[in-house]
Amino acid sequence: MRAATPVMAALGLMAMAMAATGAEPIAGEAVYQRWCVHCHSTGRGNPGTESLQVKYKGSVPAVLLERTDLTAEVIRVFVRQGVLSMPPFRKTEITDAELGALSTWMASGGGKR
Amino acid sequence: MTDRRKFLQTAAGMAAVPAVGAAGLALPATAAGAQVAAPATSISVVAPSRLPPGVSRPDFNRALSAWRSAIGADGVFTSDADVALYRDAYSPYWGEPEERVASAAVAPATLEQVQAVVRVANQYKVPLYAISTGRNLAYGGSAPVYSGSVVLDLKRMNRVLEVNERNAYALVEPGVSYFDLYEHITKHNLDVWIDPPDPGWGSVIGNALDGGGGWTASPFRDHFGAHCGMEVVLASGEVVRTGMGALPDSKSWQHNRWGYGPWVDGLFRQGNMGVVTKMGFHLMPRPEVMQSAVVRVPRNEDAIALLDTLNLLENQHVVNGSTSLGGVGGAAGGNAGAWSLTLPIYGPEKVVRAQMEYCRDKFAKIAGSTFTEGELFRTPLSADALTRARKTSFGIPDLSTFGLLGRTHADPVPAGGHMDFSPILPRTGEALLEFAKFYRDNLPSVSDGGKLRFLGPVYMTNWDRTLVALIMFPVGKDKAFNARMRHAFEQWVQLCADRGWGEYRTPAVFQDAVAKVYSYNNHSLTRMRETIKDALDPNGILSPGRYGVWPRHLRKS
Amino acid sequence: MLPPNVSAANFNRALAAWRTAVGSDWVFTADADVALYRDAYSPYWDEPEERVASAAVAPSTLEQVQAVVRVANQYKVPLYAISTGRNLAYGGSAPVYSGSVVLDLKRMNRVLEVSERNAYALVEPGVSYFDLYEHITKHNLDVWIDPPDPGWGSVIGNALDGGGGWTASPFRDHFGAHCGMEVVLASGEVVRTGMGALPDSKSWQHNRWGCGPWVDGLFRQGNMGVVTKMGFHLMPRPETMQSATVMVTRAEDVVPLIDTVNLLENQHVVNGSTQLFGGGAQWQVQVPIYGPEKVVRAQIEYCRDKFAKIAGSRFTEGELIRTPLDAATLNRVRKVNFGVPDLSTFAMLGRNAQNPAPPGGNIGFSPIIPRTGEAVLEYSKFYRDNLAAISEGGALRFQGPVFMTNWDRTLVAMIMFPIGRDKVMNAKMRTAFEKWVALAAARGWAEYRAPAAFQDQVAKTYSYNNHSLTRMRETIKDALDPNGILSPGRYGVWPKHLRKV
Amino acid sequence: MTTRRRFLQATAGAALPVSMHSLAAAAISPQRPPQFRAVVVGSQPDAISFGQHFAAGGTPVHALAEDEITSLWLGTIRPLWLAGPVAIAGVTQPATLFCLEQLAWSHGLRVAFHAEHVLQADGSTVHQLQRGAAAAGVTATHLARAGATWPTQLAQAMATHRRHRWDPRFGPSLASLEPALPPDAQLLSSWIIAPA
Repeated sequence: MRAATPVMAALGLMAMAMAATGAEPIAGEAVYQRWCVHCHSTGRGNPGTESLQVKYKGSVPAVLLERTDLTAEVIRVFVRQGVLSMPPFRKTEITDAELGALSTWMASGGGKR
Repeated sequence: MTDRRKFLQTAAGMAAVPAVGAAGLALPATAAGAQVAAPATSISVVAPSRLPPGVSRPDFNRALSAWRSAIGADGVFTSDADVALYRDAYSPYWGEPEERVASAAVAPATLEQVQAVVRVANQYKVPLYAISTGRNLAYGGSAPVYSGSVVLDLKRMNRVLEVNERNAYALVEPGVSYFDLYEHITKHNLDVWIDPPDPGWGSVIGNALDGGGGWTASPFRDHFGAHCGMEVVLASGEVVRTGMGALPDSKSWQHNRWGYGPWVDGLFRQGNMGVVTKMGFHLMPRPEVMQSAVVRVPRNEDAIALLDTLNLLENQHVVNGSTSLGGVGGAAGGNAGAWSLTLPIYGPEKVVRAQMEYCRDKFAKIAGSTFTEGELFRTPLSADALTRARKTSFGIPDLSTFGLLGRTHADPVPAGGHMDFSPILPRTGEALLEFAKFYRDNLPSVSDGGKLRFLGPVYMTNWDRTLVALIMFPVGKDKAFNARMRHAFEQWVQLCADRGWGEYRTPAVFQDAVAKVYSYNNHSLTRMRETIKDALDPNGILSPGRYGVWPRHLRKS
Repeated sequence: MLPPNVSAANFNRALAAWRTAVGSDWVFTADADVALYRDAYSPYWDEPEERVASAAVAPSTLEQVQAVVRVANQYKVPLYAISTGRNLAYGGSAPVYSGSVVLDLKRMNRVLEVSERNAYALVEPGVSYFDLYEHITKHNLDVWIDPPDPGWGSVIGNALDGGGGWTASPFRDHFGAHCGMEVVLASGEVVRTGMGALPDSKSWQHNRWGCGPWVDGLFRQGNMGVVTKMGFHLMPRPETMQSATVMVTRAEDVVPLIDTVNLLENQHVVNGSTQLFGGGAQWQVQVPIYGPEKVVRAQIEYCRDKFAKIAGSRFTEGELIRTPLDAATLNRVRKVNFGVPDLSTFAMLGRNAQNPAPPGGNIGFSPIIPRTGEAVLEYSKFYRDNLAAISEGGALRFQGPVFMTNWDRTLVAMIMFPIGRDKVMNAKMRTAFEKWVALAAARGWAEYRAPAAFQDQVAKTYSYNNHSLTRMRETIKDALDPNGILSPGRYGVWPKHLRKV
Repeated sequence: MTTRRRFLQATAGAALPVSMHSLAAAAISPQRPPQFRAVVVGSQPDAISFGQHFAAGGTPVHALAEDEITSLWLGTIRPLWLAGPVAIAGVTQPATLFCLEQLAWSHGLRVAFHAEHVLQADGSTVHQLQRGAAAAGVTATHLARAGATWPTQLAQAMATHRRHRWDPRFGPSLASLEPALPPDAQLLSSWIIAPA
């Protein structure tokens, strides 16, 4: 009855992401994987990326992690206020501490800069 | 395979939304100095009354401090910034005095804390509004029905208590989202599927209690119908377990749904008789394959034979997937390729192929119809197959649905939010054609001569034996636009009621109007529900007004 | 005989009012007439504790039911509602609260609608499975009903008592397959649930839930109202049925046997009423499947592959039967498995492993145990270990346990108790029943249904958090039926004035 | 394709084993119109011989295949009683009497006579009259004295006796509950169901 392990699918679940980098999960990345990845990563079915592509028409990258102009403060405002069809995230979902870690991690392009 | 997304886009194309200015708010410049377009909101525009109606300041302070000692200060939110996070992002009253807002929020993490919070609220008669993950967007989101209530946020109760592969069931807490449950099942390599609705971040319990549905196979798509056993905190703070859960250390709580004696679970569906803190769900063992087919019929009136055949196939459980009916012809009255129907079937390969063939024979009886078999997907899906499949149809939660109504190429400046008008029609072709004509006849007047654009109607056949005509109303942050949308929504409710069509579910702000439509014998069902509400919640503290059930002291006699 | 706590004067006023409401020939007070409402299988037969009616009233329309209930409420006369009164082995036509007036709904026997296109029926409480089957046959409608064993019971009554049938899931769960109700409350007011709450709704029997809190469940094994109409989803006639039996010859193989049945049923590959037979080392299960021929053959083959994984198991395909059945076929199959109601359960040869109940009086002890092989083995041992003591060294002859898997995802381990005229033997049977209930509860097993005489005891085993569910039900009962006149005591829910503090 | 209705009518006839048909047909012309519009007999030998006596007198006799009452009820007795309450009699299993009694009530009929016959292991039979001996014109001693021919004696008594009405004081019979029986004894019920 046991089938082959179901493919993790392109969701990039926390376990997969952790295994890939091999490092302890940076708090910021864990929050990103849990909350942001479903709309802001690449590929089909990412409403956030699609929306930013329409908005900026490529003048800035549509994928948030590729942006170089995001400040932690801007990220904090968008997460707490939402925009258009993106609702705000409550503190029971993303605590202030997690939001701090997320903002700095994203503002640094996902730890690349 | 025309899926709902593509279909909705064609429907969306019909209804371009007028440009809406975004009420700007200056934002700190980004590092590169580019002016980031501001989210169309400002948190201080609406200062919530910050004091629940009918509660004195001293009593509210006593309640707040009691809650802080019960669940910890970091679980009690009172600052403007924190409480504003509980606004309904898609509220049709956004920024207006009538917007339903929270006065505070409390977030317990355990059953005992929920009991403590409820007892304190009952003592000081503070109205609570329970939310699970607060993601019930288009139906009220995280804001209370009774403005000024304290939101009881259950998001922190997010433990997956058990997933049993042998007997295919799960027991979860309200804060568990479809993403959380899917992650648990994937991590433990359990060969069962969950049935996700469109957005995957919603609560498995919350969606079921609001009457929501998903996209895999029947009977799992009827989320409340597929539940098995509940644990509920009543307004007195007492905890109750239903079904076999009423038997101490029962071994079959998630096996047998009914238990013994009067079944009370239904009271908590679209209800406010208690706070659900645990709920069991029957899950589907992973089906080996899924294959879908599309049937097209040329003439408008072929909808009758099309639906009769679909009913026959579904009522015999030959077709178990989430069928979806498409048709431009129907709405426009013309005959150009009138209707199409998708027929997904889940199961073992040989069985699905035999069922597909049986469907082909049955639909062949409709003159001029075509039957096109789609790809047969074997599970678990390969990464490649995933790129062609719609995740939710394979038990994988995602958020792709927000691509429909957010900013897209087809709709560069959307209103942002939306609300759903979803009347139930008889599951017949005649009813479908009657509704299509009814919609065409009334659209000019309800839409102010076409100035207001609605999306749809989308005829949804994915509830067993039920047909819903879904019309989506864009909602934004522009007060005048929202007011006209609200008025249109109320008109549709009344026009449909006169035809014997009532909604299966509705956004918080319209729950009173819709409840009044279910008025048989001078609203005897509503009065029966009120009698039960007054008995179970004498002080009327649990989600007052939800689905039109108000406590005694708030009922205008 | 007077109803308890009702003065002779008030009772006479009530009787007079009922006579004007329903006609004097439908108000029964003569001993011989009222005696017809005795429970034919009462475990207290002819003993002082036997629950008996003080009178009976038989309305024939909704308005008459409302009138009868209003009068009862006015004079605080306890009523006990029955549909056809054939709930044998679970209390029959006698009231739970002795001295109540029986509200006999047998005369409300109209089949209001059967829709072949949308496969549903709307019936009144007095409609039996025979009546509905006759209607469908007369109008040549290509749908099946799902009859329980005796076919003379009420379609509504059986569903409200949590009964089940013998064709395909989900239709076998009678309450689960209902869609929409009309109910008279203790106030005499009438309520319609689901889409019926919408005046001249066109989808009352299409969508089950309607909008807002769903109250239908309160009337299942309950006493919160008198159901006067109820809709049911029916199954379109399946083209064929084929069954197979699977046999394993090692005791522990019952574990993979049931795991495989669960997998097949939870994927809806098997939709018929499976049944587990056997004991000791030898277990056997049947897997009937209804549907189009090619589909059924593919499903049977899939079952064969799955069961083949159990070493030493034997898979035997049965005959594929095409519908509608001709007379010869119908005479050699079990009719209820083909949607044809009968009374074979009362025939001598009607006894079979699926239905061991003795033709005469009997009551069923039917605990729910987990749907696993381990639970079957544990229960079998539990039964063996306790049989000697409880049966007083074999003096009491129980039948069973019969492991019934015909409720989806549920396993019931039924033990049958013969009930006769011998008061001493009946008293021993009652004591034995109470012992089984207590012993099973201690193991986390409790009954899905109970004869009227034991409904209180069984209700007390569902005691989580100091009986909080019972107290919640009592709170709702007191609100909906303040004078406690509707079926007091049914399934252990008593009105305020009858609850011993 | 046989429609359900046609085969329902077909099965109604199947309740009568061939032998019983022939007996009824060969009967000499009856002296008086038969007492009962139908006689029902189980598959046990004593029941068959009880039935043969009535068949000889021209009364329609129905022997139940495997004591299954459904088709006889739907096909024969229910149509009879829908036209009006008419008396029937029989020797059957207790459960058959129980079913017919329950069904009779709503048609204005009750059990007017009920006797029980315990067929002992040694072949002897013990009789006990439960109700309405007067309605059948027979006594327990009368049956006891008849020895092995009690079924015919009983049939004769019932066939000639005139008053088959039920006593208004009668409630339900005891057909549903078995008396304490000695081991491997068999119980047969003889009965009359009649209008008031």
